[in-house]
Amino acid sequence: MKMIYTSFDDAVSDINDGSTIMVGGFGLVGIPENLILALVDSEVKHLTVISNNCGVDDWGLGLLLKNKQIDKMIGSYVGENKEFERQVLSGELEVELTPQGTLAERIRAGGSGIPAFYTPAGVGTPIAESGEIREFDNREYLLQTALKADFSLVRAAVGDQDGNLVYNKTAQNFNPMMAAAGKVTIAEVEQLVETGTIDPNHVHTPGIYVQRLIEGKQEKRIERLTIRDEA
Amino acid sequence: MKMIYTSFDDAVSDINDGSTIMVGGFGLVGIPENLILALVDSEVKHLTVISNNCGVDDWGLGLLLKNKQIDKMIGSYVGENKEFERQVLSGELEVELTPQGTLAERIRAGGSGIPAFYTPAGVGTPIAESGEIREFDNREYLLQTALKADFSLVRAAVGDQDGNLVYNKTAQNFNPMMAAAGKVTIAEVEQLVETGTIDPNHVHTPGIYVQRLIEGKQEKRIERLTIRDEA
Amino acid sequence: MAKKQMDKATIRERIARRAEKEIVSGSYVNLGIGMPTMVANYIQDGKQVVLQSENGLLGIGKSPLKKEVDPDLINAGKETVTAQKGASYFSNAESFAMIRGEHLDLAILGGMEVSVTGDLANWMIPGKMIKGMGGAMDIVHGAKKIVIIMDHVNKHGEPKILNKCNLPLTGKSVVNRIITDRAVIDVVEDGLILIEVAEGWTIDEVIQSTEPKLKISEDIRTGTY
Amino acid sequence: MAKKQMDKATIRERIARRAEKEIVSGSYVNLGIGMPTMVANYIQDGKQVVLQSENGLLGIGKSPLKKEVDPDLINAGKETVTAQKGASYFSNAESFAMIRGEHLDLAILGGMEVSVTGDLANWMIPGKMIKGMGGAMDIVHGAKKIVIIMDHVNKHGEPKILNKCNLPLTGKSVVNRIITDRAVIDVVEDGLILIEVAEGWTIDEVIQSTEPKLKISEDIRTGTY
Repeated sequence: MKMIYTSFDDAVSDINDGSTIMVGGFGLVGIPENLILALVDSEVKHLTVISNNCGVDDWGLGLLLKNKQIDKMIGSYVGENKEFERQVLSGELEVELTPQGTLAERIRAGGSGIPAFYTPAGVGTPIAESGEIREFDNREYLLQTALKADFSLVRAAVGDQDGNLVYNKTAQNFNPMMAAAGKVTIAEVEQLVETGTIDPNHVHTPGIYVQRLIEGKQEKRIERLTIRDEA
Repeated sequence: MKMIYTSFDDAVSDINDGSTIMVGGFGLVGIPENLILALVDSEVKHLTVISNNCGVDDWGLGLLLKNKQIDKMIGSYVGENKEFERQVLSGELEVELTPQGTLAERIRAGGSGIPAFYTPAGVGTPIAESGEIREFDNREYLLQTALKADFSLVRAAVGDQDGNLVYNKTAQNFNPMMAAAGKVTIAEVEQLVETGTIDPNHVHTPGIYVQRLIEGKQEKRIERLTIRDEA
Repeated sequence: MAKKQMDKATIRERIARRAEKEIVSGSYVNLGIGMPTMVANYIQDGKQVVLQSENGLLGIGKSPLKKEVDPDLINAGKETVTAQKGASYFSNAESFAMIRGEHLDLAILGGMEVSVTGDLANWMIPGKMIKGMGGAMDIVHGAKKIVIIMDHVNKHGEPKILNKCNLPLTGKSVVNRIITDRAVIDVVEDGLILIEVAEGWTIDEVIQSTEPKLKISEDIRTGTY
Repeated sequence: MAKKQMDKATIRERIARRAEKEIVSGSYVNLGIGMPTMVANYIQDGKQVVLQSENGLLGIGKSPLKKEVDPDLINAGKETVTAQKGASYFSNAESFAMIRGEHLDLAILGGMEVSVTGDLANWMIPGKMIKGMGGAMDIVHGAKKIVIIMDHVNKHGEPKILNKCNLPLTGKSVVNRIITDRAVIDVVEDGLILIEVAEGWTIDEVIQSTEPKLKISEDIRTGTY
C-alpha cells in the first residue's frame, strides 16, 4: 500500500523550490542521511527547514546549507558551523529559534490537529516579546501554534511494507512527531521488512503516517565520541 | 526505587474522601480490576472519577457507583447501567461529558505541563456553550484545559521494579496518559519483572511516571464476545 | 424487492453494502458503532482497507475464532476482534491525534439528523438519558470524508434530513455525504444534491421525504442499490 | 588549597562535587550541557539516580567502552553514552512532556547571570552569534528544583549574581539555588540567602562579589567544599 523506492533521488524528486520540510534527528543521530544527500543532488532551492539542529559543516543539513538551498531554518540549537553564521549575518538565511520542548510540541500539534497550545517555556524571555501570554491557575503561559510540513524526511531502524516504523534508542528523537506532521512523509529505513514482522505492540510510528519508504545504509557519523577506559 | 505492594488494600489506603482519581481502561479492557475492588473495600467516599467509561452494573467502576462512592464522573461514554441513570436523575451523581479525543488530550496535557489547548471537537455543539471559541486559519476551535488527578490507577501487562510499564494490545488505551497525569500513580501489573527485563525500546510508560506497583491476577471480563465460526 | 416487504435487517444490509462502495482500496477508515461496523462485513475481496478503532488499534481484523479470543483486544464497540497483519496498537491520545490530525481518509458514522449545511446530530435526545458522545465529536472533524448512514425518515415517517437539526449537534458543517435506505445525497457549498436513488424509490419520493430542497445531479442514477 | 592557586579544572570539579550533594538518592535528574554534565562523574556510590537526557533517554549510563559505542545512543550534549538497566527511550515530545509536566526532581544547569528574583540568563549574548536555547527554556519551568552552577564572577571580576540580569533571560523567577566557586545561595520569596561559603573564601568576600544584598542564613556554614 505504500510507495517503496529504490532510488533516493526519485523519493525526493517532487520536493519543489519553496517547500517546507521537516527533517528528523538530534545532532547527527537519527537523521535521514541519504534523503538529505538526494536533496543536495536535486538542487532544490528556497527551502524552509524545520529540524532541531542544522547538521555540521560537511554532513547532514550542513550540506544543504553550504549549497545555499535553505532560505529559512526553524530549530532550537543551530549554528555549529561557520557557514551558518556567515549566512545569517549576511541576511541570506533567516532563523527562527524555538525552545526544544516547544519545537517538539508544535510539531506534535501539527500532526495531531491541535492548532495551538500554551506552554510555560519562554515566558519573560525574548521569544515571548511578540507572543501572547495568558494566565492559568495564576501562572503565565505562552501561546504557541502548530507546525506542519509539505514533506517530512525521517529515519527509522526498521520499517515494514505498510509503513510501520520502529526507531533505535535515541535515534527516535523528533522522527515520530515529524512523521505525523508531514503532508508527505518519506521514511529512510535501515531495514525494510515484510508486513507482519513487527510486533504491533512495538510499533513507534503507525503506518498511516508514512507515504513513502526506502531502504538505505547510513554512515552514522559520531559528533562527540566519548568513551571510558577499560577498568 | 518504587513502592512494591503485595496488598491491594494497602496500595490504595491513602486515597481519601474527596480525592480525584483517574482510572485506566476502555470499557472493561485494561482496567485495574483489583485496585478498583480495593477501593470498594476501603469505603472511600465523594470521589471524582476521571475515566472514559464507568464500568458495568457488577464490575469495574460500576461497583464504586453501586456503593455510592462517586460524587462526580468525567468521561466520554457512561451510563451503561440503570444505577448510573438513577443517580444522575436523582442528583446524587454529577456527570461531565467530554468528547473522547478531548478527554484523552486533556489528560495528556495534564501530565505534560500544557495547561490548555485548542481542538475542533465540540465546536457548534452543547459542550461549547460555556466554552471559549477561537479561530486559527479561518477555522473555529474550542479551548480545553488540562486534567490532573491526586491518584491514577492504571493497569499494564508487564511492569518492572523501576516502574517501567508495557501494555498489551488495546488494553493500553487511556493508561499511559493517566500514568503521567496522576500525582501518585499506582500500577496494577499482570506480571512484575526484574529491572532490565524490558527492552528500553519497548517501554510504553517510563518508570518516572509510576510511584507504586502491585502484581495481581485479573478476571478480564468480556463485555461483548463476538466470534466468527470456523470456515 | 418492493420496499414495503423489506425488513429492518435487509434495509440495514442494503445501506451497509452501499456504504462499502465509499471505501477506496488503500485507504484508512473509521467505522462508527452499530450499523457502520456492519460495513466491514461487506468489504469486497481485493480491496486493501485498514480500519481504525479509536480505542487504539490500526488494522482491525475479522472477529476472532472462539479459540483466538483475547480479552485485551476489542474495537470501539467493545466487541472482541483480531488484528490484521501490519496492525499497530497505541494509546487513545495517539489514536485521536491520528483522527484529529486528518490522517484518516474516511469515517462512516450513524446519524439521527443531518442538516442542509451538513450539521450532524447523532449523540443525544433531550429528555432521554445522555450516555455521552464517545469519539464522535472528534471523528467528525478528523476524517477527510464523513459519510453518514441512516434511515431516510424516522419511525413517524418524518424526514431526518432537515433545514436545521432539532437535536443537539455532534458537529457543525461536517457531513460530506448521506446514505439512506432511499438515496445518496451530497452536502455541497450551496446545499444538498441528490446523486443516487435506491431500488424501489423514485426521485420524487426522495424529494418528498427530505425537508430541504434537493438539487438533482446531472448524473443522477436510480436503482443503484 | 588557596584560591589563587586553583586552576580552572580544579574549580569546576569543586563546583561539580558540591552540586552532586543536591542529588537525593532515588531521584530523577536532568544535567545541562557542559559543567553540569560533569556532575555525573562524582555521584556517590550507593546513590540511586536516574539521569534524564532531553533527546529521549531516561537512565543515562556511563560513557561506553570503545567496543560498546553505539552511534544511535547519545546524550543531549551529543556525546556517546550507554543506558542504565531500567532505561527507556522515547521521542522528544514525550521527553519534554516529562520535563514540562514536572516529573523531574532536579535540574542542574549552567548560568551566565542570575538575578535576586531567580531570573536566569544562560543562552545568548547580544552581538555574538546566537546558537539557540536548546531545551533550557523548557527545563527551567519543568524540574521541581532548579540549581544553577557557575563562576561567582565573570572574567573581569564582576558579579554574575545581579539585581537584574543584563542578558536576555532564559526564564523568569525559576532558580532555586546557585552554587558557585565561592558560595551556595538560595533564592527565596524576599531575596537571596547565603547558606554556604566555599573553602578559601570569607562571608565578606562573597557579599562583596555579589550585587544584591545577601541575607545570611542562621545556619551558615563555611569551608564546606
